[in-house]
Formats: sequence, structure tokens, C-alpha cells
Amino acid sequence: MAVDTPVRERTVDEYKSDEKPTWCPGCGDFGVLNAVYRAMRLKNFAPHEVVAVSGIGCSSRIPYFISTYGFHGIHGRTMPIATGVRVARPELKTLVFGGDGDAFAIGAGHFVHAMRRNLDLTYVVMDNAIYGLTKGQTSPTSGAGFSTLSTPQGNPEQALNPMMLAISCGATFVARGFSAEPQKLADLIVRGIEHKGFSFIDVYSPCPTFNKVNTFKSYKESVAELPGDHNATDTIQAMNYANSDRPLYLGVFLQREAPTFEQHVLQQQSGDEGARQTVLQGLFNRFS
Amino acid sequence: MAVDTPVRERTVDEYKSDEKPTWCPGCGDFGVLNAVYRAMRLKNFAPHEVVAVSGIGCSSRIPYFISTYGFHGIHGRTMPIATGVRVARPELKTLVFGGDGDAFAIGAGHFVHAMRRNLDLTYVVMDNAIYGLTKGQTSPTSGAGFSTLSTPQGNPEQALNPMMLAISCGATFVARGFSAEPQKLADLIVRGIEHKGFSFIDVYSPCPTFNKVNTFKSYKESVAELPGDHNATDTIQAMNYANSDRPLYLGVFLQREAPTFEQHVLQQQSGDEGARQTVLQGLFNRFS
Amino acid sequence: MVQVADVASRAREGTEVNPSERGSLAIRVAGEAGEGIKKPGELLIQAATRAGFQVLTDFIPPSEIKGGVSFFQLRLGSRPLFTRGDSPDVLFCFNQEAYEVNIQELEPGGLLIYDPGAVIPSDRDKGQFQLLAFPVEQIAAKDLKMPIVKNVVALGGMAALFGLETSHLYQLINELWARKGDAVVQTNYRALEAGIKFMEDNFSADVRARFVLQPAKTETESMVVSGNQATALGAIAAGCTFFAGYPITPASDIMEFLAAVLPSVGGAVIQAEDEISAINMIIGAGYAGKRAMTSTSGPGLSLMVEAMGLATMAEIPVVIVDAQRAGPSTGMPTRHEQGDLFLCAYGGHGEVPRIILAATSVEDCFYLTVEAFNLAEKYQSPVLLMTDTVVAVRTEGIAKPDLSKIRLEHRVTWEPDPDGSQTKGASDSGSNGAVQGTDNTVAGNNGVAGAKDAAIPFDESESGYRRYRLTEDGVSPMAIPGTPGGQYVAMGLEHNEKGRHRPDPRTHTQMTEKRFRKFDLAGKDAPDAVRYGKPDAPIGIVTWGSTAGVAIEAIDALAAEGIDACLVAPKMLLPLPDQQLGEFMRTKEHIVIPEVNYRGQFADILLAKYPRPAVRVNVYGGQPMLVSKLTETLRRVAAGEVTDGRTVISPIIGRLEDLVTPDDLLAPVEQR
Amino acid sequence: MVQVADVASRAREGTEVNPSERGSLAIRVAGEAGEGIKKPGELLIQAATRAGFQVLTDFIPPSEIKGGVSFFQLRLGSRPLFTRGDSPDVLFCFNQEAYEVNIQELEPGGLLIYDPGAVIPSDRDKGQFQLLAFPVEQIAAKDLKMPIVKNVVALGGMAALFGLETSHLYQLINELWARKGDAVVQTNYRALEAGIKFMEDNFSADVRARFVLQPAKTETESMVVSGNQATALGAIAAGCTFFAGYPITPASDIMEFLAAVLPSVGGAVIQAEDEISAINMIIGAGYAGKRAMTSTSGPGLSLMVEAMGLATMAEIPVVIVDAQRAGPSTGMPTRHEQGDLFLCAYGGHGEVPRIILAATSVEDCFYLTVEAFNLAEKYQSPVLLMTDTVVAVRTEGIAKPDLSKIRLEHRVTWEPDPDGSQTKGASDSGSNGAVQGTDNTVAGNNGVAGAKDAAIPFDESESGYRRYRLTEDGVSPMAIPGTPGGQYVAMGLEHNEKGRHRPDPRTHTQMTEKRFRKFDLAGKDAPDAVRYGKPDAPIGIVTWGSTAGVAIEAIDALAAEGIDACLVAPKMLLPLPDQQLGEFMRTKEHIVIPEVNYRGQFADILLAKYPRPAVRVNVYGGQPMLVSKLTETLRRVAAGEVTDGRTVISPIIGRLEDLVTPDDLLAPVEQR
Ligand SMILES: Cc1ncc(C[n+]2csc(CCOP(=O)(O)OP(=O)(O)O)c2C)c(N)n1
Ligand SMILES: Cc1ncc(C[n+]2csc(CCOP(=O)(O)OP(=O)(O)O)c2C)c(N)n1
Ligand code: SF4
Ligand code: SF4
Ligand SMILES: [Mg+2]
Ligand SMILES: [Mg+2]
Repeated sequence: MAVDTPVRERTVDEYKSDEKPTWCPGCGDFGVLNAVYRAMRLKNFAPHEVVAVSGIGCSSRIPYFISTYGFHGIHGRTMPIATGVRVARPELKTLVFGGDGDAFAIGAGHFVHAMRRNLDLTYVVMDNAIYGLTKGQTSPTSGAGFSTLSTPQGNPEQALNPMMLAISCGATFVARGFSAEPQKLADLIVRGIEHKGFSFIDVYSPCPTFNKVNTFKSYKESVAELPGDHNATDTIQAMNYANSDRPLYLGVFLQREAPTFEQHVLQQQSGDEGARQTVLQGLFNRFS
Repeated sequence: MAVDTPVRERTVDEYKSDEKPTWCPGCGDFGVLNAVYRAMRLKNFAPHEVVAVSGIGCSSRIPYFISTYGFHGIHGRTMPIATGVRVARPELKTLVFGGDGDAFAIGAGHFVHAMRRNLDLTYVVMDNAIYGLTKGQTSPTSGAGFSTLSTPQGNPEQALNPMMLAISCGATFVARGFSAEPQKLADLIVRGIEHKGFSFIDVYSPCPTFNKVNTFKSYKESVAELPGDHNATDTIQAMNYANSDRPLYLGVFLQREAPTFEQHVLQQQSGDEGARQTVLQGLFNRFS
Repeated sequence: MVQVADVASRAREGTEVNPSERGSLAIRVAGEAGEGIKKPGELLIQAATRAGFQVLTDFIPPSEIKGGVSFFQLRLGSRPLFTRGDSPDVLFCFNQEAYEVNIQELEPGGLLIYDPGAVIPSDRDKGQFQLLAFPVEQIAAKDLKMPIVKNVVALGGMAALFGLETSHLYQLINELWARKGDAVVQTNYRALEAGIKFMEDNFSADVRARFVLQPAKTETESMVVSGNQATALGAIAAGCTFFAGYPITPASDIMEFLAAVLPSVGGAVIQAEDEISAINMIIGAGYAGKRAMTSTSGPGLSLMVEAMGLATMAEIPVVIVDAQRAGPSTGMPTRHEQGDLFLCAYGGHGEVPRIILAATSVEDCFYLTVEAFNLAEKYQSPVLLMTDTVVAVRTEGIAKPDLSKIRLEHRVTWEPDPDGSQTKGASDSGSNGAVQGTDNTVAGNNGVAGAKDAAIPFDESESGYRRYRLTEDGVSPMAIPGTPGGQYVAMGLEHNEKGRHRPDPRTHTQMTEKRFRKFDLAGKDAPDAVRYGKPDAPIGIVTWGSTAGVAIEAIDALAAEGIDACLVAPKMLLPLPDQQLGEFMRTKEHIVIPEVNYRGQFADILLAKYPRPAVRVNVYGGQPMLVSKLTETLRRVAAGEVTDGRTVISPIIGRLEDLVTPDDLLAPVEQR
Repeated sequence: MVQVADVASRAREGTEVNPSERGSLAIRVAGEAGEGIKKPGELLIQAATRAGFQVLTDFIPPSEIKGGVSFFQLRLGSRPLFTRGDSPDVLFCFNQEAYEVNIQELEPGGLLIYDPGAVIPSDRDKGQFQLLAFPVEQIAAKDLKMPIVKNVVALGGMAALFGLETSHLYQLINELWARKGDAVVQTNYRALEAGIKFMEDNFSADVRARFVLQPAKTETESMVVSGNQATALGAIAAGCTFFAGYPITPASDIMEFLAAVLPSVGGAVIQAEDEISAINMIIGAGYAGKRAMTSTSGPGLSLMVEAMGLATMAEIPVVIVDAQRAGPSTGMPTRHEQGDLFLCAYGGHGEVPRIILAATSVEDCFYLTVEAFNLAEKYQSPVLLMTDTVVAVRTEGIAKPDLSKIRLEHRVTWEPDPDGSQTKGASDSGSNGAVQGTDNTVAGNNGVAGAKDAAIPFDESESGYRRYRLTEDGVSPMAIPGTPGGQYVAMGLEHNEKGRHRPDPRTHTQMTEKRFRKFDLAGKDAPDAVRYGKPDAPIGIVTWGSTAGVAIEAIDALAAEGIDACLVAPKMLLPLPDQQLGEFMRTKEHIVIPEVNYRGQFADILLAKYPRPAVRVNVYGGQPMLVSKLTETLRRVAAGEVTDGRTVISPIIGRLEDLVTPDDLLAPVEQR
């Protein structure tokens, strides 16, 4: 990655765009945004060297509020777009954002495979256990029995456990944060960024407008930091904590080393664009 | 479910259609098909009361060879079609089939959600760690470094672990079989059918034509039955066995009770089609 | 004729609104986004309907969840209404932002009602409009000591304004709040009274006279529903018992409505993980014998393309509702466009025929949903019903459907011979349970009722059930899973009559023709088109969807000027119903095809079949076409100024066009 | 003229094949599915090409992995070839099944070569064809003691048959097997010799004379590639460095080829989890500055519809190759059809313009892929390249491309002002690394090179980079991530110039027009159309894709009868290049539009723009159109028997049509 010489200390404001966030007052996503500003400040990123990719949803609007490059894609295709950006330009930092619907419903398949690839990016899911932008339908992380416009008699499905899913699919950094604790969240994001490989951070980010069950209050009552002695390299121990309903643990569940997809790509590259003519002529000859 | 009175004992041949399997000689899918015939015979199913749903792939041709109703759908959408059938006609038995590409690549998102819903069906994935029908490309269960037409320099991705994925997504019955042991496989399928809820059976079903790495021989060397003392109601223990590379365990990893999606649907139904006129008139009045 | 007091606006250009004379009154109520203004609005609409008014409202949801400005526009009529009206006669503003955003659209000489505690009108506007300060907040908070009822106070004022018989409102308040106890009802009664009183005290009867409307007493009982609600009701009436969908604006509330109701008729609604799953679920259910549906909008429909082809190939009845919004891509989720016709008509790889219906009104949403199911069942095919944001979101007072007159068509099913000779395991009697018309079943293999074999050779030696039998009309009896002896494999691969993959030339040729035979036949079952205006008028308008209503009002406007035009708006777009369009297209002196899109998608399809000079009228600003703009163009057609080609009209009314500066356009209102 | 010996077939109808005279020879080699016959076939093709023959082969993969019958057909010419030939002159069968399946298609009087150890010809066939028993198995096993070389023995025989200068074969065998050691090379030499000798000993020179062809020495060096290989080579030549795809017949080998090669030019290939992922990956890469591509077939393309709209809206250059197969749905994966044009043209919700190219030949696959990238870059838009099974799978000898003549077009990029005043954090110098044409960059906010502002007001006070600037040609300079000061958000929502969501009417109107301005302009860059025949011929054929080759050979056939026809086959289908088609469509006495599909998809698009009488010729059996069938129809057009409407022709040749019984059709060959 290209680095400034000499490195200039940036302010948090340099990461803010001129577009003001349009979330409802009290939306959890403000906390996440602040944590993101803070994390970028801590990493002292040059805004033009960062790409923020997102899908569609209230949460996915976040790139508009950040002064970096951004891609506000289509619903659920966040990971593939981010993958394209990553592999095309590994020297840029890629931060990825989405809602629980975007990531775990329509995007579930891509999520599974992006983790399997161990792409070197940080995926922050703003999990409010509801579809905010479309005005309050059940999401994959909504609890069983949860009543919404789309499940008026209660959600007949079990909630998805994003932590367990991520661990099972080979994400090499799996963490959970809470938008009410932006400072801690910023630290998690920094750790995710510093991790070489796929870092997934599920963030409880309540939607006060449409979700009256998963609220700041309800989360405050049920979250707890992971025990200090948790060995984050132990997959099964991570699973065990991830499997807990109460408390809902916050912190880094899993972190392990593995070669990234980008490293594999680089390793397989035997030449660069300069070789094009030679390679082509060789192929032409092979066919004649 | 409608049951014959008196119950007539059926023969295995009654489950065979008049279409002869078109797989390559030595294909693992023959073993799976035989196990399916046997399981249906053991359950003494009436062929017209069974629906076999599949996607696209060599393995997904299986409905043509079975005398039941069948749906040979489109690539990767096996689970949604099966879901429609299940919820529409819970009195019919639904057996679902697919390949590893169909189930875990293009179908990954649907797979995750079907498990979350705990639909009462049995999903047999014929896992050959390759794309057979399209002539030999890397699949999600192909090992890292595996070299195929699409990854000539070796697969840069980690193999997906279907067992861990299924356990993490809430499947209530998770098992693994081997097509070289059709008798045991038939028993697994019977257990899956008898399980009330989503039963997932991943079957090692080698493709001798295109996969020279995951062969009958290689599997024979690495599989082992799950220890007799394994507690299949223990999610974390199941995860632990699922996480094992060697041996690759066979048997029932997880089995637990939970209400099925169909039960929820039934429970929410306050009337039947006979109520249509009354319900409509009531609604008309509400709007006037 | 009513005499009115001198108002500032009158001086301006000698114009003033006179709804009373015109027979229709458009009121826009504007406040913060959110539900605050919705409930009283609905009450007013319902009361007006009961009182015999025609009503039509449009609630344009804001593009942002909060912080945007939303408004709904209520139009009342002594005569049938077909659009929400180009611009409001009365603007009721609850806050400053609402005022600033909407004032430019108020009809010159129109009435601005505002809460003086929250809104400060500009001097310029004071000179252009009639103003009425209505301190609803103060009345509610100070006089009634119940800030929350301010909306009901406003309601009373509005009712008094246009002369609504208020007994209906009292009754509705009672119906709505009775279960919350008498105290609540009484409070709301008082709020209502206060609003009425304020209006009567502060806005003299002779001034108000301009706004007073006569209800148009009709015989039939009306109900007020949105297009989406009508679609959901239509689905229930059509016997739909399976719905799968995924939330998307503006279609979500079809799913939400059905989620609340289908279980009470033994049905189920599944919120799928995405649209691909949703459509495949309904295909599974349709295969299994249910009448199944999904609804979505553009982005979701794009994802359904592959599976729609499967339904065509496997010949499975399903209904897909596309509530169009403005595209491409995520586009403008809350805005209006008729931009998905090409996708609906042609979105599929390979030769895949599409049956497409399009709703021109809220009432259509109901009846065409029933029709869509009937066509799907009859032709064992997916059927697309297109609505659009205008018609999906707006509410209309429509006649309560007479359920006894609704005829349901059922798929031709296959049943085993009574002697069971055709079936394996013949002693089994499977539970069937599918929706079936008894006279539509075909017995055994050689039964011919409802399915004549086409004059195409087939192998007589092939025994057993032939799912994809080549029949004269292309329709083959369908075995519902559970039927003994009917076992077959439904499939997306090309297949022979028995449902086995056969990629040989003749099979593909014959089966392609079979699928298109069904398609061609479906044209004969096209529901009646909307027709309006003098049939022999020289100007013929052809359009579709909600733009039909715009055309109707334009025809009326022109008639007042002595210009004759007439309309045909088919409700089946594919196959194009020649019996409805052929003569019209061949004989009209002028053909005008207005659409809210860029390319003129329907015009392309229409003119490909009926090549001739025609005037396309296109607008693509995310707003419905304005009656005044279409009228203007028609006037030019009548004058012979335009005879062919494409005319692009403005999406906003002239006054607004003049007022907006480039500034306003680049930092538009929605984002302030 | 060569005199030939009396053969049984001669008596039959007085016809006999005479490839020598005709200047082209079609040999079908049929055996078990699998790779056994592929390698020697390729050797023969390569040797023939080196010897100066025109070659064209078609390898139709069997529909089932094993157990089906596959064949490849090799056509050699003294003159250019455009199709694989309706039916083979020589049929070479390795086993009984191959014989039974293929014999009906052998040209009357043609030559059947068979291995007598494996094939027993029927008496009827003995009377109709010339027969030659060629015991390849025995020669290999008994004489050479190497059963494995039987294919090389066959190779030698074939080479001797048509008079190939065999030194090329020896050389190729050496090139191929040298690294396996001299013993292997020598064994194969001996096998080759044995085959040549057998042919010379057992098939007299005067009989063989009929089959001997003269090579057509050309100046340019040729190479033999399939359409898919040419597409992959084209992508590399175009500077593609990012490819994502998902396996699907018949497109998979584009991905497979690139997977092997792209890393050597610093690129990457990702096998995505599905097609939706694949296209979104290339959109991400295209946004990030790469030249990115995906390839797929119908079912995959259907899944890409939503994301194609995103690429249009976000204005990102990407190339999508659709190797068409027969649909709908999974359809017939290995069969041919031109059925995806509607999907390519219209598959998108909302008003989404599409630039579409279509390859008529293997050579086109190469050059049009380059063209597709150029158009994508120039117009910052997705570009679709359509091929079809025929052209994707067949191989042709084509002239080696001259790389120095290939011109690459690069997107207009945005660069900060040299003084950096426009940028935040101005001291940063980001690494850019994107593929850029240096004269295509635009400096700072107000630079105008390559991007004139349209005469549309915008807010001068808006500072900073405007990604979606409204320019005269619709093209706005694009900042590549990493460029300091160019930060913006790419998006699928409607947006203003700066890339902020703005759903107001004027923004949507202006931006829609911007997107279509680019589209309209692209028509000017249409690659030259294929033109053939006498330009002033009264019959004008318009077609696309591989059917162009069929038309060319039909024109030749007609010319021999004194009937003149001419062809224009545009390589850009949308926007329709008026400069290529307009006059042709207006002036020809007859217009004939042959297509391998049911509806006449291109005819619909063409006639919508140029309404006039025209004869559509359609065939839809999963097979390429037969030259003889098209010729027949053209003859009827020339005779004035057909002047308009749709003519459906048979997908199989007459003799075969007569022979097949209904039985054969319902249990067709592929499934035996
Ligand atoms: C293909 C498609 N389907 C549906 C939608 C409608 N849609 C927009 S956002 C959204 C879900 C929002 O939920 P989530 O991702 O959790 O984000 P949140 O708004 O809660 O932050 C949906 C269904 C869409 N834009 N595209
Ligand atoms: C949308 C779509 N994409 C791609 C294909 C091509 N395709 C058919 S089967 C298949 C994968 C087969 O692999 P798997 O599911 O593992 O089945 P197997 O053949 O190995 O049994 C693919 C990619 C298709 N039919 N449809
Ligand atoms: S709807 Fe919910 S998620 Fe969306 S902005 Fe409002 S509070 Fe946040
Ligand atoms: S290709 Fe492989 S999976 Fe397919 S039939 Fe042959 S052996 Fe089986
Ligand atoms: Mg959410
Ligand atoms: Mg497989």
C-alpha cells in the first residue's frame, strides 16, 4: 500500500463527507458510523486509498457519509462487488458494510463463499434484526416468534446465528460489537482491519423505529464481554461462546492465520500486463 | 399422510422408473440411488405419495430413475422448490437431492435458510467435490490446492465444511454417508426420513470421471464411523467431530427436536379454504 | 353559480380554483414523513366514500425513512376520478418544510391552510394564494388539553370545508376507537367538533362555497382500498393459498396483507430469503397443486427471470405481480415509472412466451389478479400482472366486488382410469387435495375431455401418463402429486410427452410450438379493454397501466374544447389482443401512445404489430404523467402539428418548471 | 473432371458426392463420447491448416456425459468455409452405435468407412453408399501390437483419402510427443504409415480422386481455434485482467482457458459461487479500474439481469459474453439456438440501454471481444457479446491476428488538478495503476478534454469532482479509486452529478437522457457488418450470428442457379447501426431474415425500426439452420411465392425427415 511520506496526522473530520446521515434519530447506525470514523482516524488512512462497499438498506447508505471512495451496490451483492474490488486493487483498503437482511438473507450465499475465500477485507454488518429500509419486516436474525408486518403471527423461523455461521465457513476473524459502545467498536474494527484475512464484525445496531424487541435496552441487558481467558484460536471454543443465547458475548471470538485469497492470486501470477504480447504470440503459435 | 389399508409390501423394483440411469460406469451416484430405493422400500412408501426434488447436475438426474413424482428444477434452487412442495402438501413425503455445486455453491443461500426453517424433509447431497455435469470444475467441497480445469494452478479457496455449516444453521438432523456403503446409507436415509424436521445427509459419492483426488479409495482410507458414545444432541460435540479432517466421520452428527416450519404454518391457520367468502366479505366491510 | 369573496390570488391572473363547479376537489395534506397524517386521512376518505363521494388518494412515500417530506393527496369527486389531479386546490401544511416543498404545486388561486404555530408563509405566497391560518396544534393542546388529537381537529376542519355530512365521521370514530373505551371516543368527538367549529367560524360560508361538493350518490356499496390491497384481495378471491415473497417497495404490503389473511383461509405466506427463492417456492407449490403467487418490483423481477423460464418449461401455473417503480437498478424506489414492460415481455433466455396483464386502476388490481390466476391455471403457465407505483399505492373508492359473479378457472388435471389399469400400485388412493374443477379432470391416458391431441404423431406404444401430451390447444392434463399413477418429473429441460429429456430436433420443435400454441390462445381470453371517449373520434389514444386514467381525464379536458379523442387501454399486453386493438390501430387518423417511460416500450410492441405513424408521448421523471401535459400534446395532434414520432413532455407542471432554479434541482427537496 | 469407379450408390439416383469438384469435403468421425477421437481430429485439422486448407470443424458434445454418442465433423476446403456442411461426404464410424446414429445423415453416394471389427453395416446401406472396411483396431492391435494407436492409424487413412501432404502430420506428431521420448514418436509414426498404406492399398487412386482436394495456398499464417478460444484470446488482447465466471455449457471453456492464461499477464480468474456473484465481481473490478469480463449462457445470463442494470446505472465498463444455447430454462444445454437476443436487448427493469455485439464466425469472436472492451470503456457501460453454440464450439482456421493493428480504447479518467486544489488531503499521491490512455484523462473539475458539458444547467457552486457530470456525449470522466480527490460513491440509485441519490424529476430526466445519449452514440462505432453477394441483388438477407455463414453458403448455392441474393449481417445489434442497415432495408425488393429461433427476435427488432414486408425464416430444433433449407426458401422468394410473413423450415435434412418414424422421434438417438 502506498503510504504518505511523511505521514500526516488526519482528523476525524477528514473522514466525513458533506452528506449528512439521513437515519432516524436514535438509529444505531450513527454509533457504527462514528466507530468507523474513529477507526479510520486510528489507522490514519488516506481517504482516497479506501473503498467502502455496501449493499442496500438503511445501514448500507454509510458510504455516502464517508469521504473515501464508495460503492453503494445492489441488495445482497455486497460481497461479490467487494471481492472484485479487492482482487483488482489489493493495494487499496476495502471496508464492507451491510444490514442483516443484505448480508444474511439475500446475501447469505455470497457471505458463505467470501469467508471461504479468506479475502483480506473487513465486513461490518449493522445488525438490527429487522428490515429497516423497507419499513419493518422480519430479518434472518429476528428471533423466533417475533411479530412484524411480514410475520404478524410471529416469526416461524429460528434466528440465524451469524457468529456460528462465520466460524463454520472459515472466516479467520470473527467478532461482535455493539453500536452503543462506539469506542470499543472502533477498536474491534481496527483489529479487523489489521487482521490479514476475512474479518467479520457483527454489530448490534438497533432500529428504534421498527424493532421494539431488539433495542439498546434489551441488548444492554444481555451482552457481556468474552471472558479474558478465551482462546480465540480455538474454533470449537469460539463456537461454544457463539452458541450462547445469554449472555450475548461481545469481542473477538476467533482469530487465526491463513493465507488470503489475494496472496494466492499474486502467487499464481507469473507475469504482468507487459507480458501480454508475448503470451498472445505464444498462444497463437500453439494453435497453428 | 394417507396410508394404504391393508398395507401392501412393496418390492424395490416398484421404486424404479423405466428410465435407466445415465451416469458413467463407476459413478458414486449409483450407490446413492440404490440406497434410496432401499430406504423407500424400508419405509414402504406409496410412490405417488412421494416427491423427489432436485436441482441440476449429474446427481440431480436422480428423480428420473425413481418411480415417484419428481421435480428436476434449475441449478441451485432445489431448496426453494422443495419448500414450496412441502408447505403446499405436507401430507406428501419430500426427498431432496443435489450435487455439491447445486447445494453449496449457487444454492448456498437457500440451503442456509431452509435449515433455519427446519422444514420436514430429507436432503441428500451427492458430494463428489467436483462439478460433474459441466465436466470437471472445482466445487465448494474441493480441497485447497485441487487442480481442475477452472483452477489449473490449484484451488485458492478452503473447502467448505457442509457438516459445520449445517450444524451452525440449525439443521436438526445432520449426517454423513458414503455411497460405497449403500446399506448403511439406506439406514441413514431412513433415519433422516423418520426425523421430524430438516434432515441433511451429505454423501461422499465419487466422480471417477473427473475427480481423481476424492475417490472411493481415498475415502475408504479416511472415513470412520462416529464413536458409539457420541451424544448427537450436543451441538458443540457434533461441531467437534464435524471439524475433524481425519478421520472423516460417518453417521449421525446431530439430531435434536424442534418444531417444524410446517407445524408453525398449520398452527397459524385459523380456517380453511371454505372460509374464503366469509373472510373476504369481512375484509370488504372493513374497507367501507 | 357560486359567488366568491375577493382573494388576493384572484388578481393574479384572473384564475381561481372552483372545485364546486368542476365537480372535483384535490386536497394535499403535507407533514413530516410518518404515520401521523395517515390515519385521519383514511378516516376522511372512508367517511367521504360513505357519503357518496368518489375518492382517490395518492400517498407518495418519502424516499428516506425519516427526514424526508411525505404527503398524501386526496381527491374527492361528484363524478368518477381517474388521477390524483395534477395539482391540489387546497394545501394543508403542518410544518414549515411541508409548506416550502409543496407550495409551488398549489393551483393558482388555491387555498393554503396552515398551522400558524408551525408555518410562516412568505409574502409572495400571500399574494398568490388564499390563506387560512388554522391553529390545530393550539386547539388540541390548549383548548382540548390533548396535543395528540391535533390531527382529528384538522380532520374536522377539512370535512367542514367541502361540506361533508359529518355524521359519517362520528360513526367511524366510534367504530375505530370504541374498543379503547368511551373516554377516547369522546375526546375524539370533541376534537372533531372543534375542527368543524373553527372552520365554520373563520372561513365564511360564501368563501367556502367554492369548495363545497355534491356527493354523487351511487347504488353500489363502495370500499376504499389501495391497488396493493386490491391485489391481495383479488388473490384471496382467486383461491390463492400460497404466497412467497421478499420485501420491496412498492410491493411489500401485498405480502404483508396476505400474511395477515391467508392463514385464515388455510393458506400460507413465506417471507423468502430473496426473490429467487420466492418464485421457486411458488413454482414448487404450483406444481404441488396450489394456486400460488409472488409479488415484487423491478429489482426482484430481474432476479426471477430464470425461474419464470422454468415455470414456462415445466408448465406450472403461477402468478407474478410486478408493482413497477422507477429504474434502472435500485433507481428511485418510491417513484413511478412504466419501465418494466420489456423485462416482463422479453426477460427470459430462449423462446419463452409470456402472458402479461396490466392494471389501469385500483379496481383492475382486484379483478386482474383473479384473471391472472385463471389464465395461469387454464394455460399452465406463469402469468405476469403489472401494476405501477401510482396504482399500487393510491387508494380509490371502488364498488364492493360481487363474489358470486367471480368465476374461477381450474387447471385440467389428470385422474387415473376408474379401473386403475394405468397405475402402478393400483390399490393406493393418494390424497389429492388440489384445487380442481371437477369438469376439468381427464380420466386415464386416453381421455380427451379438455385436451384434444394435436395432429402430431406420437408413439402409441408409450404407455402410462403423458404429462406433456401434445394436444391441439397445447394444454396437457396435469397430474397433481398424490394422484396414483400420475407420477412424472416436472422439468426445465426440453422433454418428450412423458417428461423425459430428449434433445432431438423434432421434440424441441413440437414442444416449442406447443408452448406458443397456449400463448396464442390466451389472447382470446383477454379481459375487456378500457374504452373511453367517442368511438369515432379521429384521435385514438392507446396506453396501458395507470396512464389510462390520465388519458381519460385528458379526453374530458379536450371534449370541453370541442376536440374529440378516444382511448383503448388493453388489460392484456401480451399476447396483444388483436380483437381489441386491430381495427383501432388500422382506422384511427391519429394514434397517440402516452407512456411514463423513455423508450415507449408499449409503443414498440404495438407498432411492431401494427406499423403506422403514431405519436409517442413520453415522460420519465419518476412522476405520473400530468393530465395538462398530455392534453397540450393532444391539442397539438388535433391541430395537425404532430403526426408521428416521439414527443417528450415535462414531468412537472409549468408553474413549477418556471419556479425551480438549477439549484433546486441539484439539491432537491427530498434530501434537505 | 475426375472419372470415378462405379459404386453401388451411383445407381440409386444418379447422384454421387464429388468434393474434389465442389472444393470442399465434409468428414464426420463418430465414436463413443469422450476424448478418444478428439486429439487425432485436432492433429488432422492442424496439419490440414498448415498444408493450406481451409478448415472448419464442429464438435457437438453429447447431451449426456457418458453413454451418449458424440461426433465431430471436419470440413476441408479449397475455398473459404462458413458452415460445417449440411451433411458429411464421408462418415467414419468406430462402433455400431455411432454407425446407426449417423448413417442417415451421410450424403447419398457418400463414403462410409468403418471398422469391420466393430460395425456391421446393413444391406440397405450397402446399396446406398460406398463402403470401405478399415480395420483400424486390428491394424493397431495385431500388426503394430499397440491397441492405443488405433486413432492414429485412422488419422493416416483419412489424410491419405483427401490427399493431405503428410509431412505436416509427421511434424505435428513429433511436436506433440517428442517430450514423451523417441519410442513414442516412432510408434505413432508407424501407426500413421500403416493407416496411409492401408488406404492406398485398399482404396484405389481413381476412386479416391473424387475426394482429393487442392489446398488453397494463402499468404497469411493461420491458426485453428474454437470460438470460445478466440473469445478468450480476444479478451487477453483487449487487456482484460479480471475474469469471474461460473461453469456452464457451452461457455465454460472461456473461463477455463483464461484461468490458465490470465495469471501470466498479471490477471486473475475467479470461479464464483454463481453467476450473480460473477457479474458483481466484475462490476467491482471494473469500478476499481480493471478491464473485466464474464462469460455465460442463457440460464446464467438470466441471473445477471439485475446486476447488468447496476453496471448501466453506475456507469461501469464490463463485458458479458453470452454463448447462447437452446432454451428456455435448462433447455438443451448442448444444442444450438439464437434465442437470447430479447433477453440481451430487453432484460432489465427500468429504462436500461444495452449495447450488443454478435459474432458471426470464430474470427469475430476474437475481434468483437476486443471491440466489446473498447465500447465498454468508451461508453462506461456494460457491453454484451453474443455468440452461439455453433460458433462457440466449432473450430476454424483463421488468420493469425496482427496485434500491432489492434487499437485499445480506454475510459476517460479523471485526474486531480496538478496543483491539487480540488483534493482533500492534497499531499497524498495514491497509487492508481488502472489501465489508462494518457490522452483520455481529464484534469481537475473543469477540464473538458473528452467531456464537453451538455447545455444543461448545473449548480456552479457545487465544488469537487462530479462523477456523473452531464456532458454532451453523456460520457463523464471517471475517477479510479486511489486517485486523490476523486472520491465518489458509485451507485445503482438515481443520482445527481456528484453521485448522491436524488429522486427529483429533473435529475431522473436528465440522467436517463445521459445514459441514452451514450447508447445512441455507440451506434456510430459499430464494427463493419458482414456483406456478401452482389450488392444490387433484389433479394436482401439480413441475419446475425452464425446464421450469417449459412446465408453466405446459400447465396453461393443460388448463384450457381443464376439467382442473385446478398447479405448484410451487422455485428452490432443494438443500437441498430442505421448506416449499415437503413438503405438496405429501404431499397431491397425482398428482405429475408433467417434465424434459429421461434419468434424471429432480430426480425422483430429490425422491422420495428424499418417496417416493411419481409420474409422471416425460422427453425427451432436445436440444430443450426441447414444451407439447403434456406436455399429452398430463397428460391421460393425469388420465384415470388413468398413475399412476407414467417416461413418455418425443418431442422433436419429431407432424407432424414423421410426416414425417421414417429418412434425414432419419441425415443431419439441421444438416449439410446
Ligand atoms: C433485489 C431487491 N430486493 C429487495 C429490495 C428491497 N430492500 C431494500 S433494503 C432491504 C432490506 C433491508 O434490511 P437490512 O439489510 O437489514 O438493512 P437495514 O435497512 O435494516 O439497515 C430490502 C428488502 C431491493 N432493493 N432489491
Ligand atoms: C444457472 C446455471 N448455471 C450453471 C449451470 C451449469 N451447471 C449445470 S450442473 C452444474 C454443476 C454440477 O455440479 P454438482 O452440483 O456438484 O453436480 P454433479 O454433476 O457433480 O453431480 C453447473 C455449473 C446451470 N445449469 N445453470
Ligand atoms: S428505519 Fe431503523 S435502521 Fe432505518 S434509519 Fe430508521 S432507525 Fe435506522
Ligand atoms: S461425470 Fe462424474 S458425477 Fe457425472 S455421471 Fe460421470 S462419474 Fe458420475
Ligand atoms: Mg436490518
Ligand atoms: Mg458435484
